[in-house]
Amino acid sequence: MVFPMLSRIGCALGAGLCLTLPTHAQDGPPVSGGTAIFAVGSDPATINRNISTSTADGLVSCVVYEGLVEVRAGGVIAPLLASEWTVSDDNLVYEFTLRQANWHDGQPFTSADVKYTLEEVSAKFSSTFSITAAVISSIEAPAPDKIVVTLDQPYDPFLMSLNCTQGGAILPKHLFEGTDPATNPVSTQAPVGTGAFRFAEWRRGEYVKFERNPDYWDAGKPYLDGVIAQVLPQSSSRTQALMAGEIDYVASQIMPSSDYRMLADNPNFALIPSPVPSIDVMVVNTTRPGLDDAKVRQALMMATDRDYLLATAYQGAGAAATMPFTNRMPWAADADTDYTKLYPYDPDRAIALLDQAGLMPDADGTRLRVALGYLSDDQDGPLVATAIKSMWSKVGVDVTIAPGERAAMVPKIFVDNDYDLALVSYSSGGDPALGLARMWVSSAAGRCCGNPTGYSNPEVDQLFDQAQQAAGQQARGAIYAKVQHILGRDLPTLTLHERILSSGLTARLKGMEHEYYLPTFREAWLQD
Amino acid sequence: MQSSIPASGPDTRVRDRRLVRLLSSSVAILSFGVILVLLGCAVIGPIVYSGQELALTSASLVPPSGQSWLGTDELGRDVFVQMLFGSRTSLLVGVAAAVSATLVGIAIGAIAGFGSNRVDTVVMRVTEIFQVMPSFVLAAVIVALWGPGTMRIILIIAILSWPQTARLMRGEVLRIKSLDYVNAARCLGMTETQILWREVVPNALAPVLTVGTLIVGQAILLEAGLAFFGLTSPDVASWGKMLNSGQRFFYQGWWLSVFPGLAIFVTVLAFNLAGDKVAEIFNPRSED
Amino acid sequence: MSRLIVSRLIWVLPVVFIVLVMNFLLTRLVPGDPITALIGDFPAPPEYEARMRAEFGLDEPLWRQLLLYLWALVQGDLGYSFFNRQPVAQLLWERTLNTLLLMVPVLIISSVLGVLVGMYAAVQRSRALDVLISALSLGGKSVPIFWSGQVLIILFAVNLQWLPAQGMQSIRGVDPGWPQVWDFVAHWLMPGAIAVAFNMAIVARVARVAFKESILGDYVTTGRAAGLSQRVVLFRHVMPNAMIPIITVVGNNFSNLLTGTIMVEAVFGWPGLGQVFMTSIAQRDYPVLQGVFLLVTLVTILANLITDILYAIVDPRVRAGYARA
Amino acid sequence: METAFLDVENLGVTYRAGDRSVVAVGGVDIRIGQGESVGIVGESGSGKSTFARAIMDLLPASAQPAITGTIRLDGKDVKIADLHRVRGRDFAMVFQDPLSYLDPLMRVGDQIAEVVHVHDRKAGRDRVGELLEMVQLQRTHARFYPHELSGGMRQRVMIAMALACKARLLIADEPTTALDVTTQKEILLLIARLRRDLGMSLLLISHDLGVVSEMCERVYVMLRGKVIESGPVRDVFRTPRHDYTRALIAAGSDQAKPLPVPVHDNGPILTLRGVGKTFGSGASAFRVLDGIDLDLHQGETVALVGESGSGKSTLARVILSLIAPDQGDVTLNGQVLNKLPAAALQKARSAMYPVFQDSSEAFNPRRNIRGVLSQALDVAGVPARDAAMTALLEQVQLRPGQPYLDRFAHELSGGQRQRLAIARALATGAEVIVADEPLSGADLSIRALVVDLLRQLQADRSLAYIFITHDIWLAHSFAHRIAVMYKGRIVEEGPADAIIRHPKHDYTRKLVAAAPVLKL
Repeated sequence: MVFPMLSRIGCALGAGLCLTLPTHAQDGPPVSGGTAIFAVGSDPATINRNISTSTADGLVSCVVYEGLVEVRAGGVIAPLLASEWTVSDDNLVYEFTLRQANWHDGQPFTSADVKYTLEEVSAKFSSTFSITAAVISSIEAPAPDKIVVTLDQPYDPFLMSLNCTQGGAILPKHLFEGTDPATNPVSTQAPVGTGAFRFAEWRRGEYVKFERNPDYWDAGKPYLDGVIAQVLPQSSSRTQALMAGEIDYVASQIMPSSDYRMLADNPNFALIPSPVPSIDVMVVNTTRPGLDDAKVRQALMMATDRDYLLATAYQGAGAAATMPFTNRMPWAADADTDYTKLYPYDPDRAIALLDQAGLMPDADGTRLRVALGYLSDDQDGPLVATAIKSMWSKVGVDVTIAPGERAAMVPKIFVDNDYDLALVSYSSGGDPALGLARMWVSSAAGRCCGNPTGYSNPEVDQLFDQAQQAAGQQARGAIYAKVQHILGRDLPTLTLHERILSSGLTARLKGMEHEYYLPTFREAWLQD
Repeated sequence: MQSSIPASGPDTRVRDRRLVRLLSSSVAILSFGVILVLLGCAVIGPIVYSGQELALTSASLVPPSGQSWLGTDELGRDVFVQMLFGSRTSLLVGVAAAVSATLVGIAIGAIAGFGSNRVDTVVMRVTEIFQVMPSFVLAAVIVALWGPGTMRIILIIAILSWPQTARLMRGEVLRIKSLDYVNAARCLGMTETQILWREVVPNALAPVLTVGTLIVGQAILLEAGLAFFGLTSPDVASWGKMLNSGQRFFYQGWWLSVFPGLAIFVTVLAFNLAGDKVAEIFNPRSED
Repeated sequence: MSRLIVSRLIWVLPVVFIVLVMNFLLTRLVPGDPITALIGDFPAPPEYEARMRAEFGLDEPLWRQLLLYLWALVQGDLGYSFFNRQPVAQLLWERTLNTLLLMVPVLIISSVLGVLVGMYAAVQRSRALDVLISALSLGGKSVPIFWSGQVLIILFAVNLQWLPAQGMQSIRGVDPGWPQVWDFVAHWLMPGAIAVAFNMAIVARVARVAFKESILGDYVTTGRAAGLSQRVVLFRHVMPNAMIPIITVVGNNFSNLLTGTIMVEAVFGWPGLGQVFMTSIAQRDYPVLQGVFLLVTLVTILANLITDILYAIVDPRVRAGYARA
Repeated sequence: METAFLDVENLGVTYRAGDRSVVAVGGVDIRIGQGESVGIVGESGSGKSTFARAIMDLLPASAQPAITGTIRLDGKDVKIADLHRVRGRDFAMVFQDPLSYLDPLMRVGDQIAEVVHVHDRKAGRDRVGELLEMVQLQRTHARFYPHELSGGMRQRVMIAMALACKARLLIADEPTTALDVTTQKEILLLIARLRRDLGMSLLLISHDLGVVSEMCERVYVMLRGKVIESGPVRDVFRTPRHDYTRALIAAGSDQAKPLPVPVHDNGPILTLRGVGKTFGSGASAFRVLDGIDLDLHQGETVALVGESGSGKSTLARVILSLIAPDQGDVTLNGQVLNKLPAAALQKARSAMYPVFQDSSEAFNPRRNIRGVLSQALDVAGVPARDAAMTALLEQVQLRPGQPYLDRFAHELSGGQRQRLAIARALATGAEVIVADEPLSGADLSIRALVVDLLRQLQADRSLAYIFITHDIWLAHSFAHRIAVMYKGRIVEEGPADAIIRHPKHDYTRKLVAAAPVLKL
């Protein structure tokens, strides 16, 4: 392969091709000192994950705040503000022992903070935690270092929802009590948490600075003197800043996927795949004539070359989808539902299915005219849509590409269901109950970002309910397999691509491998 | 010693002389030539390569070669074919926006300049309001409002560009309407409407048309700018859109953004130069 | 002069009012909802949505929202950003300052340089120079800024690593004093150069023509006939008379003070008003958008007013015209 | 022969235009003695201004002039390349149009001071005041801008600037052409007085033989870049040797015999009664026309004379119904024009047609002559055939007419254009022609031609003319009757000869006295 002028830039700095991940064996012990800079896509609105799920807010929030637990790479749940916990046999009562820690303003952290936060803020303001809050019956604080949570029904993802990412970050009661958390200056101007870094300075539109918390409960950490979030709204500029050595870290949520390959090829940079499973889905408005027929949807699936999409539009990152859910939760898979066998790329069979469905070509050779929407901030959207337009033109389906801005498109798809087809992505938080079920259950219809397809199947609804309440991965997996079997035939949604987002970072920034969805920099350090 | 110098040799006719001057300027020939070639590509290219704009060749991001002259893009489409289809949109946007802005500007400027003082004041205040509105800001909001689409972008650019034409037109009409030949026409019994459109407006057109060619360039750049912010329809190929999506692959495929960038540069330059030349030649001061 | 200012100021209020109302309606007509943007990716309880809507006054009928907005504005209150939870005035003030830091040097340099270059081209009457200047100034106008900007970044920041790629200061921090100034200059250099090239192109073109025509003025002949030196004629007679059309384009550049850099700010990550504007559109942050519009309108009107005043200062005939009117 | 102050021998100026070169001045010898006053007369294009600018080294560089010849100053040779050193020191110049020749952006006092400073670095601010007084302005005028001064005052400022140079030779290039006769008189007197007081030499360039005969001792007559005749003024003008000089003198001297006032069988074709017009309103209201009564009969010429600002041109516009009068009536062929509805007016006024002062603005630049004439013929209802148009062109001495049809008005010379304007008026079948200063910019020879043409057409077609002019000698020779306008009123009206020979009104008397005439 001939490397053109511009891609050689990286290679000039080191060897040619190199591995994606830095190998840990070469790293020495962590070194203290230095400041790491990471990118955010826009100015944060609030530094409080519990009242906002926007990406920019999230990227800075979990640097300051901590949940009772943390989720480490691979979905392992580890103690954080809670040093240990016990679960009752009926999976209803959780008893946590809290660590000795202080707020950044010097006040001690106690169980009162936990009770206040979960009841008064997370349950009421967090769009993610509020799902969990619905199954909580009571929260008790019997001692300053003890907290007891009782659930109405077993809820497997409960522990996971207690981390910062899910809106379970613990806030200082003494600063929030009696105020509106949304407008409290602690949220909007100067956060006070327990995390490894404390807030230092915020220049709107430029950066938010955090400095090392000298009083951190985990003695010896953090290694860095500080971290800074720099506002870089253009996606291309983030990579440029990274390559120019101005920033050290671009989180997976805002790292342009088109630049993965380039970073992978350069030994001065590294990529860390995000642990959060995420799928790219084409949602279908099944109330539209033509699209209301499962045969047509199956035909569209067979007219779509998902491997080609992977190689081109997705730049080879991730994997082609093989089932309605994500391939990365094998315990929930159905052996019988494999898209490579059910719906291989085969335009001829697609045409045959369209014939069967009664969609005959008109004078132009067109059988069906549809509009395909996507969110204009989705980097891959135009590529995927354009490629699909090309592919489908071979089976007589004429596609009009109709992107829209997030603010306009989201209500159009999810609230008004005013669309034909749309490209969206769902991320699951590691459990189908967290983030995937909403795509198909009837109860999630009519609001963002639930079920926009008009597909309503009582059997599916019932199975998802059962799966959420069942105990143990094996029992739940069996129920999810049943659901996937149905969804794989009905195809209210066409799952196209298994997305593996990656964070990009300079090779000298170490200790980021264990970070979950939102960065904390707890264990990060800079190699000389 | 005076009078009857009959002579009607071709070199004495002002019109012909202007044409000769235009044709004797290498810059003018070059810029008009480029414009003609581009228009030719925009018209003929998509016919020759009909249906191939959607064709996905097997390999993506192939550098320019004998096979595909300008390489292939991230989806494996031929960049050259895309450029041909893109030229249609970009030139259509540029030319159509300029034409409509110029027409609106001419009409409004003519009415303001020829009408009574009161009409003039009202029309010019309205124009001022449009001029006070920040153009790119307004364009972005309107695209967000209506969604992208070639027709809409043409409309937006036209809405934003007409005031400059209108102001220029008004000035010219004000100047011309005080010339005696207008009174001469009035004494021939022509109505005011006839005088405006037959006697005044045609003579006010030269500078306005020059600005028109500049609007073509502005429009192409504005379209590219909207594309840069993802505010244009991806359904239709345009140079701006190619440039924008090509930016993402600056490192892997320089040809994706360099060729559309060059195309925009050359086109805008050609229109600007052509406008300059026409202005220079029709400016009475440039004739000694 | 005061008559001129008064006669112009009389128009400011109605124009601003119409622009405000148009902008208000325009922003509200845009489909989409700030609440959706605010809530993020996960389904939120409907009560929460309703609460937010009420908090922002979005549950009121449109005409009442407009009246409330105008009433607040009369009291000097620009409103409160939905998204940043910050007074709009404060938010815009900080960003406007950043944009001014970028643009004021740009406009000054481009105006002075443009006039000098245009003058040089006109006075020298050198064909090669003329062609070169025309080419450069046309070139400055013919390249999409976002493209040339990227090329510069890749060349000078990524490849050569001479200049910083993004932002307006090194956020790792530099020593106060001169190092800080140099740091700013280094950050300013690329976006500044691009903006200078763009603005200068227009000034140089107009200046060239203006000087060419002014040099042909009869008053130049008078000056020469009376034995004035070339230099005196050039600077005391040719230059002032050439300034009149130049004032127009420089004024026009200044009226784009705040919006002329949206593209540059985006490419170079300059934390200015253009960025606020683009994010506010995406977030449907109506109060901020309205604030930006108001600010931009006022700046445009102010620039136009200053242009008119400058005309009157330079040209006594214009002054006389206003005195009579 | 004593050493002349300035002795120019065989001066030639050649312009280069592309590959061609044009000889503007071809070998001119001119001598000016110390304190002598010399005139150069000739028509536009004769090279007289080029000559003056050549010795000042003021020719536009863009025309790439090549100057040859010898110039001696006080008997010493001055190299052509060194002429710019002489300029402003030994020679000073005053130009025709003082408005455009003064910097519009600078107070006149500062402009004078600038020149003073160049020539005398020690001179104080007071010198500007002195100079202003010398040219009969007030010291306070220093604070004025050019546009705030009248034409005569501006010309005084120009003279003051010339005086500031302390030059020994004042070159005046048509210094009074743009001024009214009374102002012209004052300026000429001023120049004469200053010359006498300061002992300056004068080189006066003019197309007006009357002016030269009053101001100069010797005269040079130039034609097509050459001096064809020279000598003491009296000799040259009394006994011209060259045909061209004779023609100039014939056109410029007052030899007109009074025209008989025609006898009218019918009533007047055009009547004005109590016509008034006010521009503006309130405090700034300005009464332009006040109680104008005027009759015009078939076959008759009425000349309107008066200074600029007297309301002549406004009256012409009112007559043509281009502007409506506030009071009074304009009656044409029995129809009261200002009371007709628009549609009827269009028809009624076709019996009348204008010929304008500036013929370069009188034609739509996009119409060729065929278009111009066919438009006019349409009004008369005559089919627009080439033959009819050619005949019209030949009637106005544009012959052969055919080749003109495809050309454009701006390709013609001024005189040709003015004749085309007359042809257009004829084409409309107009009985009344309103001519507003149709000859003011024209050279004497062209004036003669057009005047003859108008006379002949009047004889052939019984046309009636309203003829507006500031030149009372022209009015005298051309019109049957003269109406003198002053401040919006007709102050005196009657047979042409009676008005000129025996003016009754003070203003008329002043006008006649001020008008330069070639006295032989």
